[in-house]
Amino acid sequence: MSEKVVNLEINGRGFQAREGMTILEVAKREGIPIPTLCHHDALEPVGACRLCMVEITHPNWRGWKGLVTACLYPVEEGLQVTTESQEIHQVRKTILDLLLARCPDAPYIQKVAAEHGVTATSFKKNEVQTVCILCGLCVRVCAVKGCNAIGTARRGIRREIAAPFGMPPPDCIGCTSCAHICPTDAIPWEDVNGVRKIWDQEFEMVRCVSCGRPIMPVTQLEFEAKRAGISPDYMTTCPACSQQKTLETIRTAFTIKRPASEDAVEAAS
Amino acid sequence: MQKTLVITPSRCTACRTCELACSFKHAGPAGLGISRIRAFMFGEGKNQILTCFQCDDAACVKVCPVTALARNEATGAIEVDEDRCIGCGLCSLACPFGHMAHDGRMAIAIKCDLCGGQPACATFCPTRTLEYI
Amino acid sequence: MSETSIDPDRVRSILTRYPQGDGSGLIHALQDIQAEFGYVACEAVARLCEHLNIPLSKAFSVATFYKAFSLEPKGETIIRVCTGTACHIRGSQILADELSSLLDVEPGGTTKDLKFTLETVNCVGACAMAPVVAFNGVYQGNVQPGALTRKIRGGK
Amino acid sequence: MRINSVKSLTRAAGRARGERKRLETEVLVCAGTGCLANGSMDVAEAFLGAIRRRKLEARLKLGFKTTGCHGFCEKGPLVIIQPQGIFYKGVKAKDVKEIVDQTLLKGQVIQRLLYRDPNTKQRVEQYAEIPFYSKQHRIALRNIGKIDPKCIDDCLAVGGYTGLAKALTEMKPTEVIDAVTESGLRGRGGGGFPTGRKWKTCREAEDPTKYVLCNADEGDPGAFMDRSICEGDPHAVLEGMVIGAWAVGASKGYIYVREEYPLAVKHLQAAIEQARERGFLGDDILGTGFSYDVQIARGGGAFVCGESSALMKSVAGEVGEPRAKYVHSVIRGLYDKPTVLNNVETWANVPWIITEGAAAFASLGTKKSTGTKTFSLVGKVKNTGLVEVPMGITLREIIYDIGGGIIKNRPFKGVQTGGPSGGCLPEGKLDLPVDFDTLTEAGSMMGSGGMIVMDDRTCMVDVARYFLKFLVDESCGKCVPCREGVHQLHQTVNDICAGNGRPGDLERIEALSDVVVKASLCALGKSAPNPILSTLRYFREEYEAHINDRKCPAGVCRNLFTFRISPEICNGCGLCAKSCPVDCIAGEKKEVHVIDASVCTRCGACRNVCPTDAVEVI
Repeated sequence: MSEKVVNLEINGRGFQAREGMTILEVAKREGIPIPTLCHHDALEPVGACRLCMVEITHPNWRGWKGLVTACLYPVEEGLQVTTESQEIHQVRKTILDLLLARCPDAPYIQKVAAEHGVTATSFKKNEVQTVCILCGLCVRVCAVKGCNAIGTARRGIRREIAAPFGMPPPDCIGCTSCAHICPTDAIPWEDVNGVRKIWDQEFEMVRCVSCGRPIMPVTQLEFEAKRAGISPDYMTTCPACSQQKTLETIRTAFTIKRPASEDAVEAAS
Repeated sequence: MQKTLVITPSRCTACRTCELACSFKHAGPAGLGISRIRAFMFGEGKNQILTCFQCDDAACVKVCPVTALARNEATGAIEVDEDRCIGCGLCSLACPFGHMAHDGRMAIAIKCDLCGGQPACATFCPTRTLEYI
Repeated sequence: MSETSIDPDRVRSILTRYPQGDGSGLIHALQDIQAEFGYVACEAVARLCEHLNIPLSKAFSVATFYKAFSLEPKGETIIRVCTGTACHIRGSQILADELSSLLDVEPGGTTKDLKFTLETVNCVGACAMAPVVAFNGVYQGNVQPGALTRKIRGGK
Repeated sequence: MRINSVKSLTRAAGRARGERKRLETEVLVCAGTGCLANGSMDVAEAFLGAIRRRKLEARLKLGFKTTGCHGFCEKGPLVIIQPQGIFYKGVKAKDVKEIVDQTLLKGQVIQRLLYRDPNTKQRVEQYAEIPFYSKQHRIALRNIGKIDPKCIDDCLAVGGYTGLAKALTEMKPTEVIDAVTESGLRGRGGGGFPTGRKWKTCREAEDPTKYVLCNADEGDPGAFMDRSICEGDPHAVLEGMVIGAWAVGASKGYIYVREEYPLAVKHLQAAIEQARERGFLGDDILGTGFSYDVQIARGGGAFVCGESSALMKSVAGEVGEPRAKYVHSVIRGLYDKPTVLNNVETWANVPWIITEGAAAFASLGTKKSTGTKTFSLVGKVKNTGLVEVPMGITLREIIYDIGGGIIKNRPFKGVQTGGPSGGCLPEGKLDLPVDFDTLTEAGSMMGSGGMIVMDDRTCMVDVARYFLKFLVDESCGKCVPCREGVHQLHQTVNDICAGNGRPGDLERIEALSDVVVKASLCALGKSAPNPILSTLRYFREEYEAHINDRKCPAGVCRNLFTFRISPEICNGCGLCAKSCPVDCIAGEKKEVHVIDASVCTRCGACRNVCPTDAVEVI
């Protein structure tokens, strides 16, 4: 990203930002709320949900103004942004209304819609009801993790998130990142007796070397250790046991090797 | 020079003021958060305080798949970018010292951030067990 | 899923046309697989993905996104009813409905005996002869209701 | 043989022209998709057989070739005999013997194979005199129908690649861009963006790796201009692309062709190979040191891939999902490199502009929409086919003068332009000049040039429903307003057509359309409500009839009408009974016929064949 600093206005107030930052990034930094559904800071913005639409104009645009998605639009010198207006509210309301017709039973969508004054959909409820809003966060997080196990299938209104060929995805490591990032809890998973089930697949879990509590799937451990370039042993102790071990180590070290009055532990920096 | 959080366990009375201070400082509107520092009571003179060592070669940073963990060069603390964290839990598993936590089932990671340079635990520690110097 | 077995040699000969590790060949290679086997069989796609070094999920997304690909084997005769605008206003919907009820399949479906696959296509660019129906790629223009029934009954 | 200089190009062209001049007679058989479907291959084979058997080549100094689409597809198979310019339509293989005997050997014209003007009932002998052709002005289609598209020499004989030679040897890249800018050429794919400006931005982009692409996806149903050009004159497209590549500084490009156009792929592929052999493509083009090569990327069947960012994704082998173009594709396009994308017709115009000059192009058409535009004139019009006319001509001239008016002289109802992103214009707009801006103002758009004529038997609600259904199927599904919004619009209109419309539906449609237009990610979604908004604007009463009276006045929406044979009009000819696919029409010869409404599927076959218009919609 360039280091060039540009001046822009959001809701009439002037701000500075690095050129190439998105409107959403600047607004977030300044504490100006813009609603989003498909956005996550760790993932590439895609502009799918359209909830973050804001109005932009520019003194050089001879009065032209239009709606853009804040998550994608890069700021530029002189840009004037409005984050709230009658028109923007209408767009956001309609989007949530449409999503409510798609997912009438998704509590999260009900909540966000209610925040925008939509308590029931004015459209025909979709025949195939789902809680998936197709924000694509799951697919993107899977890609960021380097697995690419799941993807979109088909197009248009028949689009869905799917494992390839409807089979247990061969590239899935059972990490459940997709399920955790999902705002509407549309991806089911469970851990039962040291076995994780997700995407019609069962994963044997690695157990904590101290307490035996299941930690993560064996496949995931191998994958993550390789990706991070660390020994898998780093991740075979659960946090509670690690803490206990640390405590024991410190106590032993200080009670045996040094007089208690002189011990000092520095938090390294 | 960069300040560090210095812990002198021999002074600790395990009053747990640090835990409270940490919780209040990081609490969201929901109420008390999880404390990033913990005091363990083993009897006078043997009490222990555990919090993040802010390791130089930190495993948590290495395993994070979305670079949500990064060192704040000003304070030296490794901080969690809460908007980037995807709650995968790898960092808390990778920390060999058990210094990281997750708030609820796979929510975002929690760790000591030295309160951005004004650690509340040190500020409120009544016995100077915790000093930020 | 597959009803016919996929000959690995035939898959291999398709793969040799595409440089290893170059994902941009995906759509073309899938088209070749579709042409060779009549559908994009899972086994063939899995081998292709290894060859091009792309995840299976991506190939699946592509194979289901584009209309050219079918995950199921198609019938002997593929009947494509053009539903372009010119054909539509000259009554192609009636032809599609007629075929649909005659063959007892929805557009996109294949008859149980694997004889016919009925498809609708957006436009074959033969608008001047609307409505157009293509039998295995052979176009027939100015088709009137009833003519298809006669043709298929006669051919059956 | 490789052509390494302008001089050797001139020589090669001269040789090719000489070959042609040697011929005293030439038979041209149209082998475009339309004529092929009508059986023109059989005709061609019959000619070839006769020529061989009867040694006509030597006897008559006869040339024979199959050409690209003449545009008059409806009358195919078409045969043209040069130099007389005799135009035969609807030729069958069995007519070939007669043509050889009468026309080729004796020079006599066969009356029954001539075109008959449907309005004047006169037979027309000459190609150039047929009103369908005489009002046209062909630039993009300049060579189509005259040359054998599979033969590069034929293309050289009519001046192919001279524009390229001029650009590479006499003009700097910036001068080429200036010429295109001055010509006023705007993108023929739909948006009408000024081509010169696009090229200039791309040239000035910092990244040295650039791409020049051709969009031959032509997804608009009811349009086949680009198909005809790719099939009939593929070298014009290639020549244009190389000129464009020289102008912007690209060394690689792709032609993205629809998979539904197998013949276009074949001809383009052959043309690319020939052009490489001759040194018009590849390294060191025409010995100038400039290099540019083209590959074909076959589409996978997705309308959305006509959108530039989706097309570029598809070329890269990915799902064709558009991205937000806040950074334009001329700066960040294919593989994130600066990319010029123009459609087939735009590219085909470029060589002409270079050879004939920017001023010649700018002198045609209107001030802001220069040059000519190709349209596929189809639907309920007498002469259907491909037409190229100067911009600014009125819709009426196209439909009535070139198209010959409405089939069976029925009343005109509307004309749909611009494909699924366009709109329907009523009678009152027929005198509007056809150019980019006027059509947009009227609520439609130029689009790629589909022009579908509709008569009183076309239901405009059904047309809107048709386009919405099309777009529901073709939306990529990435963004909410397009995926969910267009689906909801379609549901509502579907209900209206099925007789389940509710009061307030139209207002709800308008409110939702407003959001879909404003909030969708790409042009597909942003323009998706156009067909419904334009029909609501001009044909609102038809919607109201569907909703309030539960009637489809045009007799299309099958739940909302029944057919009845008017006893006053019926003359008992019996044609209706013969045409009925479900045998529900009874009646003795010369007696009034009756439809059994309980069996009738309302397919309309009887109404189409009735010579006296006795079949009524009630």
